[in-house]
Amino acid sequence: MNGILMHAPALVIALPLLAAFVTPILGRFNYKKISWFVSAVFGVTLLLTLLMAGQILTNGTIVYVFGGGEAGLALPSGYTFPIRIIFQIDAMGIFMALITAVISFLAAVYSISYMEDYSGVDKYYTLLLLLATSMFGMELTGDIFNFFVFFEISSISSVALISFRSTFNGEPAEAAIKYMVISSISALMVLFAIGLFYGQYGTLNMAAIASFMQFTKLDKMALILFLTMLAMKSGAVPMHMWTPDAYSEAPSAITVVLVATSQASLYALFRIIFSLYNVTLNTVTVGWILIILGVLSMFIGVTMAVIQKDIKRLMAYHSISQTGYMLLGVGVGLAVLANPAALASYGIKAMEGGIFHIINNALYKGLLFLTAGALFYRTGTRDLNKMGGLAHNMSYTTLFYIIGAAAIAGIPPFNGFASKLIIYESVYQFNPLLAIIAMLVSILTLASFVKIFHSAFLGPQLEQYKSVQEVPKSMVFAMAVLSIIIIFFGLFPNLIVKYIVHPAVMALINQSHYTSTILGGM
Amino acid sequence: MKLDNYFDRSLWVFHLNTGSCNGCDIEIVALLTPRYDVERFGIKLVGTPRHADVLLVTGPVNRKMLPRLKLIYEQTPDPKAVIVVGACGTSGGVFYDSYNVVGPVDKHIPVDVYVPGCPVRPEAIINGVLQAWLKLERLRGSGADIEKKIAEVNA
Amino acid sequence: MEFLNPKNLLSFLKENLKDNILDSHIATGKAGIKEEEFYNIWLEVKKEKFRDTVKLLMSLHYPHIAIIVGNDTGESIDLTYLFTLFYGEKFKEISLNLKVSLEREKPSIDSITDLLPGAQTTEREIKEMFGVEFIGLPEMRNIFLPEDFPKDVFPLRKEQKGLDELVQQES
Amino acid sequence: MSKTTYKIPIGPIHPSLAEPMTFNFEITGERIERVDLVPGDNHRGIEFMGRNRNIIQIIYLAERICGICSASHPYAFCRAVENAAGIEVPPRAEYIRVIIAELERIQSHILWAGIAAEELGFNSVLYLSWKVREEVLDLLELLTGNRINYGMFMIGGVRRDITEEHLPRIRKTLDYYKETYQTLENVFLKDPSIAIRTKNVGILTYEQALHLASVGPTARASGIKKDIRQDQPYSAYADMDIKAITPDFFTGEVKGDVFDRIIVRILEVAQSVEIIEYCLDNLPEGDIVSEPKLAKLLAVLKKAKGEGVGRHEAPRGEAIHYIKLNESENPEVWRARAPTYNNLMSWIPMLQGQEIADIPIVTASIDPCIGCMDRVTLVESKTNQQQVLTREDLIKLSIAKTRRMMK
Amino acid sequence: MPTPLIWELIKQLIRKPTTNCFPVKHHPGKITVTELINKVQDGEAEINAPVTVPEKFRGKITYDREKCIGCRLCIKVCPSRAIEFLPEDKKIKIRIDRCIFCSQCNDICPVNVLSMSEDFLLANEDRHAPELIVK
Amino acid sequence: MSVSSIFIFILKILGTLLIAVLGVIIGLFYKGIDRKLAALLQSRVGPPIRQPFLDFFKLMIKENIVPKNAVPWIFNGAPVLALVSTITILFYLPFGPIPALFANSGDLILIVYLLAMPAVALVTGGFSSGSSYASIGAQREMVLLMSYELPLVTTVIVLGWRLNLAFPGLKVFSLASFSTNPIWGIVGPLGFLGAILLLFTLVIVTPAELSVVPFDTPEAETELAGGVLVEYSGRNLALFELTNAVKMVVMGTLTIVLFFPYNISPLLSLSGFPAYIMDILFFFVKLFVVLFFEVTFIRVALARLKIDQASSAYLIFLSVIGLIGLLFMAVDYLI
Ligand code: SF4
Ligand code: SF4
Ligand code: SF4
Ligand code: SF4
Ligand code: SF4
Ligand code: SF4
Ligand code: SF4
Ligand code: SF4
Repeated sequence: MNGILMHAPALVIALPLLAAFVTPILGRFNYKKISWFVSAVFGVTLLLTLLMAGQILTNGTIVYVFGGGEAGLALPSGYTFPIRIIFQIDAMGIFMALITAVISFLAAVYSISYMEDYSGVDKYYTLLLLLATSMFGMELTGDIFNFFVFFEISSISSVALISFRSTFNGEPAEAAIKYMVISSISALMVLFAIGLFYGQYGTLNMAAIASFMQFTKLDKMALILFLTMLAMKSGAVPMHMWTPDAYSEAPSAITVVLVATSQASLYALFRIIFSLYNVTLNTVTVGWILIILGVLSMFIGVTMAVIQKDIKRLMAYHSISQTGYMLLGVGVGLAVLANPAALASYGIKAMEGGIFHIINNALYKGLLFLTAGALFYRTGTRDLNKMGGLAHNMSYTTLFYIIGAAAIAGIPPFNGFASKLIIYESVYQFNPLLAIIAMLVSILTLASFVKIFHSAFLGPQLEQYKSVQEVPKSMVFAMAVLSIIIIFFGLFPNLIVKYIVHPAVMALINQSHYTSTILGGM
Repeated sequence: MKLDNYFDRSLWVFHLNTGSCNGCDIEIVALLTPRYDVERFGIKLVGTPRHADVLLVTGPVNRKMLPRLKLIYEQTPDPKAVIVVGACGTSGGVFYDSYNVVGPVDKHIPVDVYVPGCPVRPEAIINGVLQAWLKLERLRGSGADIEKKIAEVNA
Repeated sequence: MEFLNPKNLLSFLKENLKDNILDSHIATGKAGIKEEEFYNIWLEVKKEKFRDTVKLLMSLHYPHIAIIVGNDTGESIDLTYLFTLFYGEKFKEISLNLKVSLEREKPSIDSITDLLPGAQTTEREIKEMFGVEFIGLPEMRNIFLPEDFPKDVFPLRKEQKGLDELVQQES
Repeated sequence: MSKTTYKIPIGPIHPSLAEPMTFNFEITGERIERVDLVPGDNHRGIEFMGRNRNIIQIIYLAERICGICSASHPYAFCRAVENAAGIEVPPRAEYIRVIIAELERIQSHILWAGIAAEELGFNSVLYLSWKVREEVLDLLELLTGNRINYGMFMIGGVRRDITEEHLPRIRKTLDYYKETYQTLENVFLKDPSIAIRTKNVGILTYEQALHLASVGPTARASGIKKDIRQDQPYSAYADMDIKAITPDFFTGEVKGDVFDRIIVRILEVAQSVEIIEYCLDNLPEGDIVSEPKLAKLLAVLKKAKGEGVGRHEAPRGEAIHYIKLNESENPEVWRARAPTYNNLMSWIPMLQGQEIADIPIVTASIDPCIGCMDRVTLVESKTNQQQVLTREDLIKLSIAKTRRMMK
Repeated sequence: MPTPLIWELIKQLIRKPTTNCFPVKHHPGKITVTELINKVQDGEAEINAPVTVPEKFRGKITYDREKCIGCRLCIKVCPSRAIEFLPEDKKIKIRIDRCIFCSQCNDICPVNVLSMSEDFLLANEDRHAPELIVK
Repeated sequence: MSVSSIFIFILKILGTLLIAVLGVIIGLFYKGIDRKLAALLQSRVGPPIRQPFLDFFKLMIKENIVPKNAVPWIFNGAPVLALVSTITILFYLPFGPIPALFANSGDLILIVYLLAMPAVALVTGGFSSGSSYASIGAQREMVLLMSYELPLVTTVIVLGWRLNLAFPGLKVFSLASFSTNPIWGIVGPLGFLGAILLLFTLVIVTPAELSVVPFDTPEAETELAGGVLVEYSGRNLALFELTNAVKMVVMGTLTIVLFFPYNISPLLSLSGFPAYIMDILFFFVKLFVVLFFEVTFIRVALARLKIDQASSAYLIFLSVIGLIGLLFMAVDYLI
């Protein structure tokens, strides 16, 4: 047990990675069973993550070094890459890892039935496992180059997954290409930024960089590159154009994971700003940049969403809008980082709101995409105008949809309300207009979800859907688990904030703590 | 569920015109206005039969309105009462010999109170409501009346 | 606006229509204590010249069409168009009742809805009640009768006795 | 929100239409794309019934074409018969007829104003105007014996005289209206919330009104100076100088919107008061009916032959009756046309492009009397197949249910 | 925005309502209507009268059976066929549920045996009830 | 858990029930007064004051029809949701001298959200009934909801912000803070003007919250035959009526707490129990006055607006007023 605990960070990465290679082979023998196998792997990963989380929250940051200097990481294409891996897992990292673990586990379970009728499921699962691996990597690593590698893997596997359905028609392929272009550019830029660091400081360890940070011109340039590229990957306005396509064309289970991926990028953004730069930079300016990005995302996302007819596109725009809340919360925290009084009175709270919203968003957004998937699974369309009256046949899905919609609209007692409340309560002190906008966006969000509800679920039973049934159990299970978590979070937000979110925020704010652990550990 | 005293004191009314001359319809509207003000009895004109307790039917029932009359009667949730207002709804009145009139109302739905007049004075309609109250009280008082009514209908 | 008196109006029409006018007279009424006179012109024209008559009227003043009266006399179907002209000033208005007689088998007449759009309602009504074909009537749907009404039954024709059976005597 | 096109049928049973009438609307969002009228819901076959009754009976049938302005159709009908049979009406009767018709107009216009306010959700104004209306109803009840369907008209005159005792009462009513007129004008023409809902709504241009042969206040509000009382006056109107009222009297311009229609009607109330005063001042002495013996009258009419047209400017516009007598008890042809018959088509240009919320006020603005519209002959329709329950089923169900509930 | 209406409304608030509280102000509530009617009959309670009808109001018909000569003129003019001839005793029967209160029969009756009363509160549960038939 | 905490817990539950029942009763009672006053304004006698109770009991015995096209559990759930969320608000409102049952730091925001819930429930119910009138009504309700929410939110946040500026560290979105620190006392003359504008905003938002004329467009009787509620009958309708009644109390109390939280006992120099009673009575007086102007008077004196007019009245006109209020407040603070 102790051994497992000690090596948990490695196992979290290694398990899915290994499974990724085993899956195709397994698929040759028992094609039907891979889905169960993969779900089991994710289940174990989830357990490991939970164990790790317990440890971190009680004992503090874990630093895990992969054996010496010669370890290598094999890319799917067969390359091996000489690399030295240090994992530095603090409260923030594990927070993200938890999200990833939960979401990928549920995505896998959901896929059991959802992907049943597709061919090439072995490839699908392999990619899913790889994607999860890469996300874990991004979140756990303490090395900026490793981060890049995982970032790259996540892009490649996402592209492949988005285009997974392209055997049917051209749209997924188009979305995938869009995503690929975006990813390559951002990867290149990130690599360039990393190069800038390496050139200056000769190290790739984040803690080390942070401790050397001079905030030179080059650093500024790197910051700008990171900021734009990661904002782009997390789907913030004005670099959001890829999200609707990618989200709507990917299979629903993957969309859910993609949401988590974009959140991983967001995490990276925060990590770089807080852990790498922190007070060295002009926090007010950068904070305001984040806030403005956030407000724009919120507003544009929601207004674009209101006019959509494709259910998943609509939800995708909401993802953009929800990202705005996180940026807003964290941005406000950042803007007052250098002002201890304000930080204490509302800055930390704003960040708590933002970070809490990350997990909440992953949960309810996941749930909503899964219900959209369920609708697609049964009706074969994503066009809202073609659906109708489905509540007559799919009561569970309807119920889950209502929970998800209420949560995203920030209606008590669901989790969205908890994090949004924290955001409003802190943000208005910074600037009341921001709070007004944030609340307004919530109402608009509600409106557009009522619209979906109306066109998809309510109204008379349509002739063509007379025989439609509830979706299979595995899908219901995945949605039910998310719903339960959502309600739990909504009912006991204080608990979550205190034990999970607050440590994560403090981990972000306390740069010195971050650097000292790792440097001490080296 | 019980047909209790509250029912009488909060009669919500749906007005249905089945081809009348408007004379009675105007007097129904007049009922709401200050001179007569039936709201003092808790009577309220509603816009949908779903909310109604009482159907106020005017007009001799022409062919085109007949299915609607029945449909609306059906849509009105129980318990309910029907008051026919005006000579033409009560008996066909001046329209008795038209090929397009299939009335009177009681040929098609059970009627509780008739208010003859052409047009009826608003007070006469209030008197009709009074009759309805009396009838409801009687119905509450003894179940026998209902038995009788059923026997009547079956006969 | 130029106001014609009924005599001038009638002679104007006579000049233009010549012997196409089958019958015409001016009925005079008296109104009020002052017994001022007002006029109804009754005019019957040949069916072929009907449309031209309306055009002639229009050349004088935009006529107001009140209604078409249909009458199945048993031998023919008579239509009386009630027009009014020269409204807008006291006692200047003239009523013109224009009658045309149509044969009972397949009656037809030119539509004037293109000239006077207000005639649509009444032309459609006469069409479905008497089976008169209005040539050039743009809207062919029934106006009062249901669409599935039998196409060869015309309720206001004399032979339509079936109606009586629908009447219920005692109620 | 969504931009789908809804088809909503409004009517025949709908709160904004006291009478049955069906409209089919195609709606996008809140805008009306297409309007289709499906009249026929109120059809009672009145003209058909007229062919089986004698002239005196028809008067009461005509009265019940529509109860809102129940003096108008008998008026026009009596004029048509008098015209056809060459009956002279004594002058006193002509004056009494006008007094009744104008009291009727006051009643009807105030009634309409109240209904229009109700369509706007403005109940206070409904109550206010109907409170004011009761005064004239009391007077009418005194003069005629009934609040509506006065039964005042008879071929060749009127059935009841206006006696000396009545005069002060009539004057009192007129004074009351002169006093309250200002209130009405303030409430309807100066209230911002009425203006907001009615200005530039439901516009009918002069051209459209002319071409579609609109009549009455609907036409006058679009600037057409058409009013039979002015154009071809009859009865006591011939002794007066009546001017057709158009909205420019009040605003100086003609727009043809709903607000203009309100203006015309409110101003006509004042006009009616003046007319009645003139009639009272100049009320001639003499008989009130040319032939008081009804049995004799019936005999005369039975022998009459000829055709006649009777017209009357009803509150909603011109009512026209045509009658053909052919030496028999029953008329050979009776044709009645209510003003709404002509105004019907005006709805289409008015409603197109408006919002759903405007439907009630725009439809009400022509002051429709569907009662009048649908008297055309109609044979049994075969469309009523969807009827599921028979009467017996229904009654049994209902009684069973009521019984269950009373336990 | 003090619109003209607002002043009008405030005036009305101060004045007494114009409502004529026929027959009672509100539903009695505590006692049943039946009891109330009984009380009224016993003279223990009072009912507000309806708005008074004017002279010559056209209400329910009254008929002096004795003086009727059975000439049937009234039947001839009745627009709603409310009058039925009873051939055995040459008298008539008037059905109030069909009558439209036009008073035409009164006008034509050569011996003036018909007249209109002021009774207009005719609501009944049965339209063939004896109260609604005048013989 | 100690004995006393269990005791307090039980007390809270009892309090909850009591407040729920009282809220309903006061709401229905005020509805009766409202109808009576409206009738008097219109020169009528009007219904007895207990009429809303009678209506409620009547509706409860009526048959509850679920239309064929409706999804029963949603259709039936909507009114319950509406009522529950409205009653929940009551627990967060202080009534005069009686403090709120659940006081929390963010309860004002919670209230704003909960206020939107009945509307959402109404919309859901309307959509789920599958009638085209109801659908149009529901769309209108939605549009209206989005429109009036902006001025409402503006009012609430600006007030909180101003309070926070005056007393940093106070739990500003807690209603208790508002009732102990009336806004009029902490602002200068310009801020006073701003506060009046905000009060005006709140007063105008109220009729829409309660869907009464001139903002009853979603239920417009003459246009939509009852709109969203067209298919509701019996118990469900009764619940919606109750919701509306309770909401009336909520809106009135909210106005009082935000703008007129004064008690009368200091003026009368009372203390102890009599003061308490006086304050409660005074609270009710305030409630009735506020509701008279917010509900009765407005609904009697205005015509129904069209949905686009109503929407722009809120989104443009009223929001601008709210923002001007904000501006005044800000300027007032800076100078
Ligand atoms: S009873 Fe008389 S007044 Fe009433 S609707 Fe019928 S015909 Fe008209
Ligand atoms: S237009 Fe209407 S109200 Fe006027 S007389 Fe004709 S039916 Fe009566
Ligand atoms: S549409 Fe009709 S009214 Fe308009 S111009 Fe053409 S014919 Fe005239
Ligand atoms: S226009 Fe015709 S239908 Fe209408 S009331 Fe006059 S006669 Fe009757
Ligand atoms: S306008 Fe016509 S239908 Fe409407 S209330 Fe008046 S009389 Fe009735
Ligand atoms: S009053 Fe008129 S309807 Fe009645 S019985 Fe006499 S004639 Fe017939
Ligand atoms: S008219 Fe007079 S006398 Fe003749 S039958 Fe009738 S009631 Fe008798
Ligand atoms: S003569 Fe004719 S009118 Fe005279 S009393 Fe005899 S029946 Fe009547």
